[in-house]
Amino acid sequence: MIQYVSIVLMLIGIYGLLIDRNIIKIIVALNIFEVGLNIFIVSVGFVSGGVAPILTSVNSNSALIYVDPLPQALVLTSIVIGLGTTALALAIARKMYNAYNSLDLDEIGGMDND
Amino acid sequence: MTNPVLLIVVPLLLAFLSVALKNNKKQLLFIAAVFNVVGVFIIENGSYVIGGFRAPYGINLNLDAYSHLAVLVINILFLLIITMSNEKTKEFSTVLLVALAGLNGMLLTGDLFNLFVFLEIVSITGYILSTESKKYKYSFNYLILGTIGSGLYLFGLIILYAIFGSLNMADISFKMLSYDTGKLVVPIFLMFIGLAVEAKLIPFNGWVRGVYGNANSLIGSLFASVYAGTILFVFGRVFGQVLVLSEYLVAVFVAIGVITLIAGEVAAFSKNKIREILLFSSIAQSGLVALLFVTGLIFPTVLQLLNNIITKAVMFTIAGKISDDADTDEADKLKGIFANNKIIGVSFTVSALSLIGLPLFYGFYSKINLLLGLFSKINYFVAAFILLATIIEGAYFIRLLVKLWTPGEEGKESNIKFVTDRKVEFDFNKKVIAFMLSLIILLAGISPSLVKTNLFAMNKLLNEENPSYMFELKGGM
Amino acid sequence: MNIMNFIYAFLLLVFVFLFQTSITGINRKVMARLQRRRGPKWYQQFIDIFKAMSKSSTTHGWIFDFGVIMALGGIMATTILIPIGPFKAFADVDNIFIVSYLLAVGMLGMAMSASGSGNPWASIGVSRALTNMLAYDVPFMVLIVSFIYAFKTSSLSGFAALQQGAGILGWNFFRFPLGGIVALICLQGMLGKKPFDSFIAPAEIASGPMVEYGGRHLGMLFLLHEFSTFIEVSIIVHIFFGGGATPLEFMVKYALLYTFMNIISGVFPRFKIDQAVKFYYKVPLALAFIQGLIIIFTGLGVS
Amino acid sequence: MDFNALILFMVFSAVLSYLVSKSNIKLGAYSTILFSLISLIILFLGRNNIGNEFSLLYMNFRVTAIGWYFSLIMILIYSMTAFFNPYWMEKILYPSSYNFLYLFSLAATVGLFFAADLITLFIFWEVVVWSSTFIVPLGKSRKAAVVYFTISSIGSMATLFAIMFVYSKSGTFDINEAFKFLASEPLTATFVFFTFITAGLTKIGIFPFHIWLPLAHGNAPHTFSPVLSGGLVKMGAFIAYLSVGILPAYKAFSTSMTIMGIPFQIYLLMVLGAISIVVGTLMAIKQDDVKKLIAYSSVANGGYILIGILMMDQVTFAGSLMHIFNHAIASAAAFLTIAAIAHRTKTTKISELGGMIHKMPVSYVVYLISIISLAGIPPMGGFVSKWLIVQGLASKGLIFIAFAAFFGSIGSFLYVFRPLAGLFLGQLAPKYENIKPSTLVMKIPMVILASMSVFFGIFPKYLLETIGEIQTSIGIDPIMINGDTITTINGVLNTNKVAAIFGFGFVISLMIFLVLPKSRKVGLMDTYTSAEFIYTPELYHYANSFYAPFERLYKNHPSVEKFLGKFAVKTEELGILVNSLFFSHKPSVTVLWVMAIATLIFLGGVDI
Repeated sequence: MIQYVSIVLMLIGIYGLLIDRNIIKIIVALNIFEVGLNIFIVSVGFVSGGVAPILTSVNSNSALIYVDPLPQALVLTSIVIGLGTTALALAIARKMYNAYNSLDLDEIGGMDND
Repeated sequence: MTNPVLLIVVPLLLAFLSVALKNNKKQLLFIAAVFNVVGVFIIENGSYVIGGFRAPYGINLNLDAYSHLAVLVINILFLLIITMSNEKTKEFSTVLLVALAGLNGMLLTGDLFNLFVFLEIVSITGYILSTESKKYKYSFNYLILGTIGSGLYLFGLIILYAIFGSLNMADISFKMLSYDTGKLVVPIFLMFIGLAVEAKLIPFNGWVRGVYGNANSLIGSLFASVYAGTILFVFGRVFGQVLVLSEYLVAVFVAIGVITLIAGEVAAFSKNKIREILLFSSIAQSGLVALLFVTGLIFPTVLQLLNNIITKAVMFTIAGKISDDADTDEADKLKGIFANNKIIGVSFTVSALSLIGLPLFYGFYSKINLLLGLFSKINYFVAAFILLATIIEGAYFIRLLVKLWTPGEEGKESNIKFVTDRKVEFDFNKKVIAFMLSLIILLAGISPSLVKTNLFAMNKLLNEENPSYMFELKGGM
Repeated sequence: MNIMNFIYAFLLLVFVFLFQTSITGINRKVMARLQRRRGPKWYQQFIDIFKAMSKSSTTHGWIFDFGVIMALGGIMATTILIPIGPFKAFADVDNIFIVSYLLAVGMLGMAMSASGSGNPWASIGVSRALTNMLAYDVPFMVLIVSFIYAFKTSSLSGFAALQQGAGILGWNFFRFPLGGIVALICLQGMLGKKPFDSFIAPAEIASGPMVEYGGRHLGMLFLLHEFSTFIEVSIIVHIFFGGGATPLEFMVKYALLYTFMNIISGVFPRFKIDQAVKFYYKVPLALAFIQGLIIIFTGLGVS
Repeated sequence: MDFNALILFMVFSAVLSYLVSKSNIKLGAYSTILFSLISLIILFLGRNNIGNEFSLLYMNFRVTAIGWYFSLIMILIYSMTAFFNPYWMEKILYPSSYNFLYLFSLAATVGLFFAADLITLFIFWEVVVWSSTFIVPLGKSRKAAVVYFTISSIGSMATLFAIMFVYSKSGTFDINEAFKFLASEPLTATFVFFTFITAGLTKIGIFPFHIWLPLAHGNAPHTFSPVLSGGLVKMGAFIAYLSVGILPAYKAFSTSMTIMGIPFQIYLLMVLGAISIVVGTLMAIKQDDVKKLIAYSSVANGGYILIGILMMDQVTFAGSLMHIFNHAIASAAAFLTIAAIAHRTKTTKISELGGMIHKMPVSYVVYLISIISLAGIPPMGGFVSKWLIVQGLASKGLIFIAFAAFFGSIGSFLYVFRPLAGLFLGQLAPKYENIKPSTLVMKIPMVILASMSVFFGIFPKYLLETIGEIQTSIGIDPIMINGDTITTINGVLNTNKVAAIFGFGFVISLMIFLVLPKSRKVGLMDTYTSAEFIYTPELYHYANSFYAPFERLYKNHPSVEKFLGKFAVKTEELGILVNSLFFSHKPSVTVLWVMAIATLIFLGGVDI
């Protein structure tokens, strides 16, 4: 179920990328896409009825079902990378605003044939 | 055994240092590049576990014939390019150091998620480098597409992980052998899109024109040669060796490759600016290399890839320099520019002819090899398309060369008085290295056995019929 | 090939000169009668030639002279190749291709000389003459090729010999009527008679190539004209009318054919040069191809 | 001397000539003469090398009789043309590179003719193409080089495809072995035949690949046009020979439909050859630039050569081989005379010249002899070869091909006469009143080539005996020649006799001329002008659109140039389309593509 939600989130992000002309909105859409992706990654590790794969005094029985811990590690990395990208994107957006005095791609663009 | 992780770690370390030692950034970059080139000759093939977990649970580096050749070429080219465009490196030293680490990581890693991380690192350095031209909207375009691409790659990768429970290349490869690959179309295709954005395959490469078309001598040649080379080596690793492709996917990928090849050449034919011609030629070459990798030909593809990236390093450096100095790179405004820069002209010419694949140049050797490979696989149509592309390629490169060498009006004899009055001064570094590279291209073309025995001696696997590194190292398992 | 051959050759030239010039004279008379005139005497042509030769003349440089010499030399050499009935000055040289290409030497010399005069009328005439040649020669040669294929010979005397002995109906003209018609049309073009005489059109381009000539040059060109007429008509007589078992038979056939062509010429107006080309490439060429295909694929008429 | 030493010598002489030119341009140009002459002598004396095999690097060579013959022609043309190089050194932009490429392409052609395997053949083929491509733009047109290279690479890529295909089937590159398996596979053989011969067709300039000849020959530096037309075009003939001689075409096609005894595959190409003759002739007739005119005549003559080679029989093949030689020397000589004139007058346009005979008589005579040979008029060499070709065609009854042959033959009178009338004869413009005749060094090659045309026209046996040996070596009946009498099924030709008769006629004519009263010399303007007063020689010179009425008949002809021009425009438009479809600067376009393709794949991939 959660996987469908994540895919819907990704599609919303892509929809935003397709129709938005505002740079900031595009960056937001990109982030929505990434969030959807990250949720998907986490969801992969979910095992119904599983417990956290940590050896504690409560559940030291190795026969128990554990959830997969790896996707959580992966998603951490992914989030960090997403953060970096967003930061860079915002920096570029600021530069663009300085350079073109606009945040609208249609206004900035129109030079497709150059 | 010398651990190849040094190739990644040392540049990264120096990158942090360079933030502190602002005044010596340039030297640090140079040191790292030289270190890596030396290091490439010291490291030995094998699987190296990183972090103490044994593969397939932990991350490992795979240094086999294929990746060894790749890091060798990429590091040498990196060194040569930053030396050629020495005057431009200061501003971007830190970024370049990170990029060097990322590039080596991409080539060496034996883990698909690790590959994603390095890919992102390299991409981010790419976005930053592309801002040099101050054309921010192109950088922004590149950033969005690159992020989407690597997002899709990750998406596909995670699905694979969900199916096989592993991220190790060799492990996945083995598991796929006993799996119905027809069911893996979606994840593999998502990964393909992810890499295709960076590898410049049509239609995922909208960013290329803006970024390559405005890059200066340093960044253009880095993108076209080092970045493109790396991503294609990785592409060959993932789609040529690791993933087992169903026939349906092979057909689709080959089709995309062929479309990229032809469309790229045709687009290049319609261009007049030197850098645009070169960038579309790069796109076409990427398509060619990608489709050959997918077809399962490794050795000839690597030859062709080397041909592409070595010649592009020379040509993009020259084209970038010309447009830096002359304020334009339109061939019509640069008539006869080589008349005053003969050495550079010869280097450019040799590179272009080699890229077309004319005899006596290295490119001919790779072209013959890839044709032999295709014919042995009864791939007549692909071969025919490649030859068709060669015709178009020859036409526009010769047109460009003729413009740049022989100024003159139609109907009047070529004369020095028609030479453009735009001046371009090439420095010593560019002349020497470009000429040296063209000499290598020439020598390798006249005597390909030279290449075969020296460069490829350590690369015996590539000479075999059906190379798969998986069976050599087993991913360190 | 010895000295006797050359003596024969010389005699042949003299004979052809006398014979053809007389025929031309007679034809002038015939033509005059056709046009209800009295006409000159039959030997008027001799008088014209010798008179021209005896007059002084002007020259426009060495090529002007050389061209005339080359033209007459080439045409006389070609004349030597032509067998008269069974009589040949040299053996094995009456190959149709040799004849037609050697003929071209004379034409070229004449054209050179005319252009060398520097007079544009001459050049215009030459341009028309050459265009005319392109028109009439091609259908004729197509015809000849099919004949060579059928008869396995390409010599004039060879063609003639194959037709002799079967009477009039053995002549190629009757065995291959389509080809015969083509040949006659082409002959008219070769001779430069109406309706294909636009290249010398006197009133329009001042006689074309001849405009600058006078005196000995003109006299030699008169000679040239007689010889080339002889060559062209003889080719047709040999290939289509059975040549001649005796020189006399040949001469009679020759005279009749020449007169016939002249009479046709007397009743026609003149084609423009492009009209001539169009005509030759429409009618005679098509007929020649049809005849050729008939010969090659059905063998009809070959025997 | 061994021929591997010869090839090495030629390569090093190219480098040496470059170095010499760097220090002294003139000396470098003279070195090209010296080196090419030395190569010529070595090759000529080294005939006993025929049959030898040797290798250099990864390339294998085998000296064959026909290869020897072709290389002899090639080096002859190169060495003769080299005499003109010294006079163009100041005019050419890169003289040292020119000298280098000049000798280098020569070395490559020789390598090509001696190639023992297909890869060697292809390597030298391409080397010749690119080395000559860089010489062409030094002349008058940049576009010419591009068109030349593009058309050439269309051919060479098709040939490369055939080579690879043959290799994948037979497993060998050896020229003699690789094609053998085709003898029993007519369908494959048809495919290989057509793809392999394409390079030859492009090089000879067979319709529809003829468009590069007028561009490249007409605009190349004046010293390189003779080489292009006389020499490099003949490489195509060599490929054509390989495609019917070595590739067992007649054997492989023995079961296919025949037209007059010729398999239709071969007949098809002969028709192309015939079309080239007609097109070349018609286009040559209307050219104003002499160099373009001769270039189109090369197209027409290429048609004869192709037809002859494709016949692969006793008479026509011999005629074709002889025509290769005759056309080489004649067209080279013609181009050289034009170069000599351009050297003084700076133009090659007929309409801008006139009366050159009064200033350059030697060039005139050489040109005259060459064009007589080109047009196939006795007693020049061209007559013998055309006679043989026509005899061969007639004996097979190929009337449609023969039609083209005659059309080209008689049409050639038209176009060869145009420069004669417009450029050499006619009125001399006052601005050329003071030009000097060509230099002695220039006269040497022109006179040599012209006398060769005459010599081989009168004594063809020296050539035909060699050709007979070639025919024997490739297993067809040699041409029958006894003394100076050439015998074919349908007729005999004794060139001595014809020449003697011609001489006899000429002597009589000369005597008549001398006996008659002397004439008075007058100026060129002293002519009949219909009582007009004309003082401007240029206006009194008929050289523009010489055959205007005839040209009008086909002025609206379709042309390959126009078609290809449109095609190039379409390609560029396609490029722009690709550009706007895929290379938008807005991310949304590419994202849309990504989604569209992904959706398609999902739809297609799910049910697989």
